Amino acid sequence: MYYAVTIATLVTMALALVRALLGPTIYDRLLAANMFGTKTVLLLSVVAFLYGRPDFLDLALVYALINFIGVIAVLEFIREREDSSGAKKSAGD
Amino acid sequence: MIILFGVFLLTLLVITALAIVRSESLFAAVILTGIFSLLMAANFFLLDAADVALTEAAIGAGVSTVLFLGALALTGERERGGSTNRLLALGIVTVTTLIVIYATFDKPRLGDPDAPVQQHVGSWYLEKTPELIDIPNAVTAVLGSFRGYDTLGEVFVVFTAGIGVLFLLSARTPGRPEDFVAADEPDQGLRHYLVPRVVGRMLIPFIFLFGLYVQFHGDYGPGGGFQAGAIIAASVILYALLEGEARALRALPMRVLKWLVAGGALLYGAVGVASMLLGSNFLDYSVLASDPIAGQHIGIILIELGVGITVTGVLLCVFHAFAARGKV
Amino acid sequence: MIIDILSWVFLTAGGVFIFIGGLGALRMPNLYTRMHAASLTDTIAAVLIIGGIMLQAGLTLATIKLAAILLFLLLTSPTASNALASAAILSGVQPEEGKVERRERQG
Amino acid sequence: MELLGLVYYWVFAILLMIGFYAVIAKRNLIKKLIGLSIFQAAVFLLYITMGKVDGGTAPIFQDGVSLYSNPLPQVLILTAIVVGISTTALGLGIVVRIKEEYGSIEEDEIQERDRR
Repeated sequence: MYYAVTIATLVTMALALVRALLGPTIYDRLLAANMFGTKTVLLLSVVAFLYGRPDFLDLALVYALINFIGVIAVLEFIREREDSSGAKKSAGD
Repeated sequence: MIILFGVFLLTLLVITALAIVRSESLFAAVILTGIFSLLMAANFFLLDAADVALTEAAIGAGVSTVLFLGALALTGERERGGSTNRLLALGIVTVTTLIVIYATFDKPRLGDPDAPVQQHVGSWYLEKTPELIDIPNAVTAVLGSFRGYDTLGEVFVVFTAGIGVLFLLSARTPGRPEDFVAADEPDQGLRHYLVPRVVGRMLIPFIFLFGLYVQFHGDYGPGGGFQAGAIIAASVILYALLEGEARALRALPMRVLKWLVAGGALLYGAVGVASMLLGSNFLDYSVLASDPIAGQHIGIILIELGVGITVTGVLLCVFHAFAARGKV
Repeated sequence: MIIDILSWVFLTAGGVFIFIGGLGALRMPNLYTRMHAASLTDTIAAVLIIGGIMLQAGLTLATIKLAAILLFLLLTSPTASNALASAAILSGVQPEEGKVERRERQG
Repeated sequence: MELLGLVYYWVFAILLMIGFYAVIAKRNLIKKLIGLSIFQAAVFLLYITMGKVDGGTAPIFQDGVSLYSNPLPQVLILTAIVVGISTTALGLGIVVRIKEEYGSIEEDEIQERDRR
């Protein structure tokens, strides 16, 4: 059963990756990256049990805690860019 | 079955890498680098390298993205495109790939216990760790004690890189008076985003606490100074992103950070000198307590602390150096 | 025994939801609908999968860690989505772009 | 199964060369640095792959487990990741200074300005 969940997660990771590659806006990529982070947390938790070493959940915990920082950093970057350019730029990349 | 998962993740890894190189927008490339790092960490985990995966997670999820974005903010986010000698480069790369792939057929198969790598010191470390050092995490034992010299060298490389960045980016910008004070306008960080600010502020103490857990639990589970340094640096960086540079610098001024950078490396070296003064070799912790094993434990905790302090200091110094440059 | 069955049910449902969410994030016509689909994997799939593993783990340290993971995931993922959506709106990505609008115009 | 194991080494080769291509063919300095970090990641992957032992588990001792993967490559790579990010930061610092001095981070424009 762990295998089934792992496979579902892996397939979803592939789908999210396709979305990240297609874009079209930078926000789509960011959404995909964020989704990818959640999927990795789930994958790592499931695989830790698959391996029978539940003490490795620390890894999933790191991602659950700090994956958020990447998104915040990108938003801060976008905000600064728009502050400096003054006008609203198109969101395409 | 697990090997199939690994191969699937590796395929995604190659696709991501191709997309990173092909992408014209550097901004998109940096976001894809985040995904690349996630995939890398998952792969490390599948290959039994929990400690390495933890390091990749701590560095790749936050710090590395933040640093690249900091540089992009200063240099511009679009690549002009085009390549020099594209066909020649492609030719060289293809030929070399084929040669390396040809060479892989002579490699021992994956996981072969009789491969040359496994015949060397690795098994000795695994055998002797319970006897000589007696901590469960063999990686920490090798890192801290058996190969303490190596790690000392690495810490000094990190230290030097931090100093280098400070040298490069603290220099005065041409055409600007020396006593120019940039941070006069109120810099409030993500002021418009109320929800992230509230949730982020709630998370910061937990990230910090988790960093300390990773630091001091490194003897027993995956973790250690390198990972903890990155996680703690990430928590302070999150604070800076949410509340603005100025407030983060008020909480942890540059002066303190520079002391941290030097202090950690110094602590590491001091442990080595102390063991020398107590009549043993440099970085041989057995003499630090009356019982050799207890001495090893003390030594490893101290040097991991030194590593953690230096890594935190360097990553934060670098982050602030890039951010301060952007405010000009 | 009952716990086993319950945990398998949770894990299967989680797997199904995660796949549906991924499919939605790929196939939906514009950013906001995609975000909607992606939030499915961030919340209910995470709850189901981690809940399923928790039932398997029993009362150990692992369960506490899993609970912490779940708590932080439920805190951070929706927050990130919220920030993302507001940033997208502020920079002028219009919600009504996409296939739905075209169909309405024709109808 | 034999071939599946080799896939790890093939991916190492391909990633290595993708990174190398970015370093030699791309003009943008930041892109070169990103290529360098892909190159680095490929090497990390090779080391960790070599340390894996069949049926082994991560080298953190646990009761009832007797076979562990090789800890040595993991130690080397663990430190290399942190060193890698610091050196990348140094590289980024140099790129930022180049941008300030030359007004560009495209290799050919910089060389153009140097020739003048």
